[in-house]
Amino acid sequence: MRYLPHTDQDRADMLARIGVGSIDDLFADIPADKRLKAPLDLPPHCGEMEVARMMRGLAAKNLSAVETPFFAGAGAYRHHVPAMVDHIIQRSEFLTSYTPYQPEITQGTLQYLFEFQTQVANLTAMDVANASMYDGSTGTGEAVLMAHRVTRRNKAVISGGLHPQYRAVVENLSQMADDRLDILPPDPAGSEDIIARIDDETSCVVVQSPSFYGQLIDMKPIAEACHAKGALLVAVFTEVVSLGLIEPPGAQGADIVVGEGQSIGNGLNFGGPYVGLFATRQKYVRQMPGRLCGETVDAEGSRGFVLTLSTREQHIRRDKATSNICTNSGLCCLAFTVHMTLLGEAGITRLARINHAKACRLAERLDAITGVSVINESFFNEFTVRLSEDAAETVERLTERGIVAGVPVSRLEPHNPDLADMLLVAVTETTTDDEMDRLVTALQEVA
Amino acid sequence: MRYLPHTDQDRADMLARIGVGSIDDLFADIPADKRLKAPLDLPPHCGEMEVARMMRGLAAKNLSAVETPFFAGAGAYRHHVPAMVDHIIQRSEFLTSYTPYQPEITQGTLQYLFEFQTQVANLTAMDVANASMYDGSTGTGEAVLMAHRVTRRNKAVISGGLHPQYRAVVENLSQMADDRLDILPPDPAGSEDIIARIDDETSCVVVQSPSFYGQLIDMKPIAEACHAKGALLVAVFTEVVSLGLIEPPGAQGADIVVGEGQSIGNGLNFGGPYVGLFATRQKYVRQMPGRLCGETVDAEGSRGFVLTLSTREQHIRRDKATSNICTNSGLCCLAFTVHMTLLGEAGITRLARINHAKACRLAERLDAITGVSVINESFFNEFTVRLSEDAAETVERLTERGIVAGVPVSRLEPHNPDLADMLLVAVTETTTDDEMDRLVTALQEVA
Amino acid sequence: MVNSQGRPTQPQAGSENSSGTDRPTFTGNRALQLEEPLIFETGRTDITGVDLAEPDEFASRLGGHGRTAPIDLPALSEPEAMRHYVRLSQKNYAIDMGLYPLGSCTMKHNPRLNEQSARLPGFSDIHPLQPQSTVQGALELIHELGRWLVTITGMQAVAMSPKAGAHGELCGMMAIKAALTARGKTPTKVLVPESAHGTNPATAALLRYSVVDVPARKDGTVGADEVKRLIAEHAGDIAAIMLTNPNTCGLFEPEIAEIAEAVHEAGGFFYCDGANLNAIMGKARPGDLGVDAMHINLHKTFSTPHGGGGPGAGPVVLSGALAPFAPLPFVEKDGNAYRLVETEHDDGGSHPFGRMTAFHGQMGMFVRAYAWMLSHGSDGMKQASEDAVLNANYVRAGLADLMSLPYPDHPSMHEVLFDDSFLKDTGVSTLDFAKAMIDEGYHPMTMYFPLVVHGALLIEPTESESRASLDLFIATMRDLVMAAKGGESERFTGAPHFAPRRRLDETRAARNPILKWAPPAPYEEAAE
Amino acid sequence: MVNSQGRPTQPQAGSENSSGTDRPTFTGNRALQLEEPLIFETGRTDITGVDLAEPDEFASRLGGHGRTAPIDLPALSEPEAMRHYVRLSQKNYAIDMGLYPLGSCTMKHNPRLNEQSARLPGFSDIHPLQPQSTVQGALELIHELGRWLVTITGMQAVAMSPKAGAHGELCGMMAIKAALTARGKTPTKVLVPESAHGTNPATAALLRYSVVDVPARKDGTVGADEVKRLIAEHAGDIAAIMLTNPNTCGLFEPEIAEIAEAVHEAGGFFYCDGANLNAIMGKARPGDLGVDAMHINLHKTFSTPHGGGGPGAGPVVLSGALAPFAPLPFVEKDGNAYRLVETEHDDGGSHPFGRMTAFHGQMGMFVRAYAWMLSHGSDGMKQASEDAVLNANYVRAGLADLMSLPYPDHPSMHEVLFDDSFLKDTGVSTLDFAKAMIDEGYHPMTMYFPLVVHGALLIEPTESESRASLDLFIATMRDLVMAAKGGESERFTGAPHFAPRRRLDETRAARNPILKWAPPAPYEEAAE
Ligand SMILES: Cc1ncc(COP(=O)(O)O)c(C=O)c1O
Ligand SMILES: Cc1ncc(COP(=O)(O)O)c(C=O)c1O
Repeated sequence: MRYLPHTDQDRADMLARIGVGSIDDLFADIPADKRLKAPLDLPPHCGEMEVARMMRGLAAKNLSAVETPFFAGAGAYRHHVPAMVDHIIQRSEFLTSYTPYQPEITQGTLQYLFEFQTQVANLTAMDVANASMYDGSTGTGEAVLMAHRVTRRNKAVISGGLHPQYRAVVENLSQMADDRLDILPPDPAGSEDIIARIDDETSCVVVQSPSFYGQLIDMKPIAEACHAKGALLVAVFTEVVSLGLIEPPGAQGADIVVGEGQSIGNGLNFGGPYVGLFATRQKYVRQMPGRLCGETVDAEGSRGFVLTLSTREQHIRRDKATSNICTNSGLCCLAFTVHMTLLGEAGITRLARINHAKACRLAERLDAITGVSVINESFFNEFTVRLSEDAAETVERLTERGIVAGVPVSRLEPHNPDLADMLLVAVTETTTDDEMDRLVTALQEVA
Repeated sequence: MRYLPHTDQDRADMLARIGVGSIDDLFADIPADKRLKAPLDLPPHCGEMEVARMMRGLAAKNLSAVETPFFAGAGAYRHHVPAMVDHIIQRSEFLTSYTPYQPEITQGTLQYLFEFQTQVANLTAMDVANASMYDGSTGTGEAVLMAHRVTRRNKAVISGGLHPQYRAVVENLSQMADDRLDILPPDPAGSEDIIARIDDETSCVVVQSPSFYGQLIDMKPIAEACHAKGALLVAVFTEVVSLGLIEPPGAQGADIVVGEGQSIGNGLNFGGPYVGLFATRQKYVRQMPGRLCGETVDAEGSRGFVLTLSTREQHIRRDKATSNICTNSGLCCLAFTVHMTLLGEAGITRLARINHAKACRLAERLDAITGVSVINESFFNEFTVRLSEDAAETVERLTERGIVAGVPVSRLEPHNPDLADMLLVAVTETTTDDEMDRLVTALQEVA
Repeated sequence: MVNSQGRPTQPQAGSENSSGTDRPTFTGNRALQLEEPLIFETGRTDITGVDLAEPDEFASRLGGHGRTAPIDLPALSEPEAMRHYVRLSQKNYAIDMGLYPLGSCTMKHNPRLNEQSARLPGFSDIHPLQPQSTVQGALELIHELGRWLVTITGMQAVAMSPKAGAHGELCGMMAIKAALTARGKTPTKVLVPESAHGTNPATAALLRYSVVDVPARKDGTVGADEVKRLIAEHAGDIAAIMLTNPNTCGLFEPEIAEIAEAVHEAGGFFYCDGANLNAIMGKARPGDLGVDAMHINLHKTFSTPHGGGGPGAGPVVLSGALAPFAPLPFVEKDGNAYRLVETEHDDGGSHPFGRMTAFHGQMGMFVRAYAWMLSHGSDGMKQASEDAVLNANYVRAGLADLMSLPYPDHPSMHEVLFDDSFLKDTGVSTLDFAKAMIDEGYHPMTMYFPLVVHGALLIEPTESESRASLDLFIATMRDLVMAAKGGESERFTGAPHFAPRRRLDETRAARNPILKWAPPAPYEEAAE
Repeated sequence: MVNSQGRPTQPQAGSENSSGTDRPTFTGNRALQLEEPLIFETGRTDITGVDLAEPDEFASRLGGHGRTAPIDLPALSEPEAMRHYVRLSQKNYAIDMGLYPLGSCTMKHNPRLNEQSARLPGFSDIHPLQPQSTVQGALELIHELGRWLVTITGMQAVAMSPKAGAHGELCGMMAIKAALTARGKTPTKVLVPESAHGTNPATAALLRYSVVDVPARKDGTVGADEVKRLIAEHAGDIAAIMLTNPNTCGLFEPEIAEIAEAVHEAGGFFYCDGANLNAIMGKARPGDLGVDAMHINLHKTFSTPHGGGGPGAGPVVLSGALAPFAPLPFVEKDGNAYRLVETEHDDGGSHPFGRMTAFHGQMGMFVRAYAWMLSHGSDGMKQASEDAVLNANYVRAGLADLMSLPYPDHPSMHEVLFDDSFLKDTGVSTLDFAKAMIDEGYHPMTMYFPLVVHGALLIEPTESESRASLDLFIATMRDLVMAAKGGESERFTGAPHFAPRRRLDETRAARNPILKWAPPAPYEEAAE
């Protein structure tokens, strides 16, 4: 087997050196009646060429976004990732190393984590960011738990603009931890009165902007209301590119900012791996979940980086840890950081403007179609349109024409007739005019 | 522009430091009337995403072998290249370094070249191999020139089994250098009497095995005849995998062995870049073209490698050099070496057996079709079939059915009616039974 | 003396040793060892490494939510960025460079076939919410991968969405809590051995369970008697036991089946930490041992790259008792089609406890793991486990006489645990010893874990190591031990000597945390 | 003192300097600097790093030509092979690591977009002889690339098939010989300046031309007067002049047009070595200067990676006089279709002189170069040339006072040439100086070429370098020069000190060439 270096002779010699007669002697602690006698009922090993063929075969059964006009968003966005990013994340030294437990020989990883943390903190206008969570949704769950710890309360208020699957993650965690939740109903228009729900027992308010429906939310008044009651504002985003153009949550008074970083550096990948961004105020840093990389010096006084404040973490604090997270999104951070380094201030802001400009253009054109109306007052690169029929059906019909028209809200909010005719449409820099034309034409025909 | 680090301010500051007023002052030596006034009539710079889209668009206009049953060979073979090979050749340290002029910081390149030379020498059963030529065809041209130098004669005898485009390269070089050639007519069956053409003026005899038509040639008697007349035997191959199974030219008395190494480690790439393998006897090493890597020690006595015997080369010897070659096939050597290291003795011999077995199976099946006959007595993984109609037409018709049936001999030997019904069919480990079925069925229907 | 690499092991007699490697250079570089500043020190906000055309004028729909202040994100042009990250990479150690015997982490070879497969646009460029009819291949792959995992472990079902091992633990424990709740039970305690990985107690705590420590026996394993005693002590209040098997001392728990039975009898469940599955593929199945839930680190056993700390994937296999509570989403096969179930449906049988994450899990990792499995097959996986165990025991046999083995009574499984008593009175700590290994070109083993022995050194070579590699490792370790015992303490306390950085000051980092780059304060006293 | 990298430039007062970096290690490794034996020392012939199923029994058709002896090719398993080549790679310097100012080689940034493009199956997995109807995209790309090259150079036609610069020279000179022959002329001589690259005279010799040296003027350029004198001296016998422009001293030949005219008047042709095209894109066109043939190194100007010495590509642009003689094959556009002309056809106009190579040239390089061109566009290419020239002159301005400039009268183009007179009486040679640059983390410049100055140092920074990069380079060079002049000769003669190898013995390598690995001779005196 190509991945196993031993010959049978090696194995025999090594067993002799160990001083046992057969390999099974080393498995003697397995209770005799529990030892597997028959081979696993699975096919035998397979050459690389054959495996590659099988994988190509499976991949070919999927319609990839590159092949088709593509308008799906709803928390996962198709952006152009510079070729250099993939080159860097495939470098053996990054790809095949692990958590930088030995800082002297993992300065590469540590330094990019320090750069990543700084980029995320600056983008969100927060004091400090960690070295990533699994993704935006699990990060949101952790943010709520952190707010509980900080405020020593356990009731979170959840906006109706939060991504329904993020909400589900928070719900699940809260339910399992016997925490309380106040969940507002779906809020496509961004018109809910969330401030009214904040009381003295509120640990935090969770608000997403751009919302799941694309709406931009003014978080300043919410932050003020939170702080007046001793609660924290948890600001969520699913499209990090928006931060190139909209007022960052840190500038609006958020206490914890959490979001999905996939858009920068990372592909769609059918939903994972992604990279959760997590930032907070300096004063809460010791309640933060996840790894942190910090600056220090070596024995000769040269600057270097290490993982730090690990007394928050499970491997030191065990059941008193701020989270159980261990492995995080290392390589996806690297992809994020490399892409962000290529973009820089000038690039991310322009990229955001391009996204917004294209979305504005498409929104206008769709709005002009009879039977189609854009419901958002404001948005970034994704908006919700109301159709004259079931949105899921429309999507099916457009799929047959080779167009992925967007995500029907009903896919994530299934049992809600008010939302059945709503379609989320996302536009990025990858969307061409021709693709927009095709969507407009097709919708005109089916709408 | 993303590849250019300067801002306009940088440029202005740098010009000031240099002490000139404008960039054009640095171009003052260009005669005024020759300076380009207008911009080049070409489009402006373009973002990565747009360029990627254009490249995908062009690529999509080609039918790639992975999409179709594929039987083309004739000097370029489709083999499975392990994924690791591409990973290694994309390593920055290999990809973006140059000729190892500074051995202390290019031991990586030098050591793989030493490994490459050894692998090639062992495969061909020769004393020494160089660090590559551009490809098999240009290597063959160089071999003839080398034979002239060694023998101080200038008439080469060229077998009718030599790849027609290799022959054309030799012809061109010879003609331009006022050397003589004795070219035998196309020899599909491998029945020519080349020994009869050797005389006291013959510098070398160039024989290919497997021949262009797939035939295996017994080179021992030819070598003996050459040596009896003071001529060299130049043995050529276009399918290096064959050396896993057939008697190597070195064991048959060849003095120079030259061939195409593309099959190992390198893709089809529409004909290039490929890698020319070139080996000879120890005694002729100083007449060899191309770079050579040799072992030495450093100032502390540690083993290391350097480019050596460069007094043969153009940068030292100028018009007295053994060749004008400078840049060769560096990275393709690396691909070859990595793939060969994965294969090893056990792998290359088995790979060769698989190729041969599949070719035998297909040959048998094609031979059974009425109107189709295999003309070769012996072959490795490619053979010639005679059809009952024009082979080029057959290929066209099968292309319409999505099958690349092989290479019609007439594509390379156009004005020869005797060859018009001949088709070269190549089979490798990548060919599946299903693909063979499709070819057989299709040929049955059109033949 | 020349060692197996053909290099002198001692300065040669008469050699001037004039290499002068302490000589400083002007740049701070040392030939191929290149220093590299932060992007914040070299980058600029007025350049960019991408070319994007400014859009034409358009009517913004930001509704007044536009950014008002700069972000402060420097860029590098593409050539500068390339160098920056390539240089950084060269400051890392990696599996692709050498032995990486980090116990409990299974640092095995990462085949590039898997990387190539994951990058096929049919996997990498598909959206989690595009119509299911357009992602049948992806759903098939998830379904098949799940089937392989269930078969390998002998379990009944699998939840694919957890994003790493710890997330899998959370998922498994949630399924347990849901099942208990469905039975109307609300026990409050979870048994966890002292040797457990930190994620186990941390996970239990997230579910508001309190942790009851299970002490290990002298031989490093958990006794069924002790478990029974604790169950009795906390009668009716035990939700589950979280046991790692093979355990973190590298031993197979011989009484595991009896423990499982005892827990089940007490109405609890058996959560098995599956981080060490690499030892037993094709040799024993957790399902046969009474396990109810077990996460599988695809980034360990199934070789998806560790990537500097992630991403991983932690699917959880479940027993029949827990299967109905598996979270959303899951894939069902329906004739020839695959269906992704994303919301509760009332087939009566399933009661998903909720959702672990947005979307459907770590598809990128699934592709890689599946390619690994297909490549190994039934025979290759068993061989891999056998070789992993063989290698660990070979290292043990090569070092047992010089180092100290706290648990000599059991054969090791895929990793071997030493304690630091062999370093007693040498003035060399486990940490020092590890840093000296760095100088020799090795990544150290896991240190100070598990907590049950003093100064633990946990060595997991994995099946990817050749015998020659292990022989050199053993010889090097022996040389180091002899040196430690021989009083060459500078070789240890000063180590690493040759790495891109000397020993880093972790205390300083924690005392005054600098977690983000800030521009240097201007020199206020500057004379001019 | 702290330099721009934040590292001390001198050992700090009071520091023990106890880094002990001269300490030997057991393995010979030094942390991340890993020793690596040859595959022949570690590999084995009874293992393999691929999985191939043995074919079923079959009737061989080898006809008795089967191999009779083993090959002697060791294999490594995939994990071993990965490490072997990764470790080797780490002994290399590369553009992706830092400045690589190898004059005449144009070591510019290699964008990964180009690598990605070349790997699209539609380019990488197509056969040179599959039906032309199935490779229209490939032919279109070749045709378009040719059009760009012709436009950039202002020439009339292009031969795409040559495989590298030297091969392009051969192609261009063959076209010249063919054109002369068609005119019934058989001149025997070619004018070549002394400063020419070795491939120029070597190419002329392949065509049996004898080389007439053209001496350079004091200012480093070729004088039209001298050329005319030589033409007169060899009246009627000059086939061509081979001139590099900008020349290998980094100067634009100011009298180039006059020289071209003189050669044309004498019935000869003007072959221009285009290796230095990177200096003049968008600034001047060889076609306007009277050039008849010029190769273009796509691996220089157009950034296809140098790959440790290749592969390259050397298309040749041709004047109207030579265009009809362009070799086979070539691509013609025919309406919307592209046709590859592989054999002579009698359209009357074309008289291909023959064929340079099997198939159609370096498609893999064409894809990369075309992606580079599309990315830069007309404006970007001009800017690239301007920046390349700017950078070379900036380096010159930073060093001219300390180093010695043999040709101060002309501005430099994209590279700047120094001679070694600044090292006079220092005991430091150009070679020593170069090796000391290695310790500082730089690849040295081109040395001892061109031959027209003593101890040449030819520095070509390319447009890829930032100002910060150049500033650090200049400061480092200045430090080195001061050190050489200050008598710190060990820093030079002992260099490199920190590279994977100390100075290598090239004489020994040439005296007793070991070009292939051979098993070590058995110890015959072994006692047992
Ligand atoms: C024994 C054990 N359990 C659990 C984990 C947690 O896995 P992950 O890091 O994937 O969250 C680890 C990982 O290091 C482990 O070693
Ligand atoms: C001036 C000059 N001419 C010709 C060549 C030959 O080019 P190639 O190496 O591509 O054959 C070179 C390359 O080094 C060169 O610098």
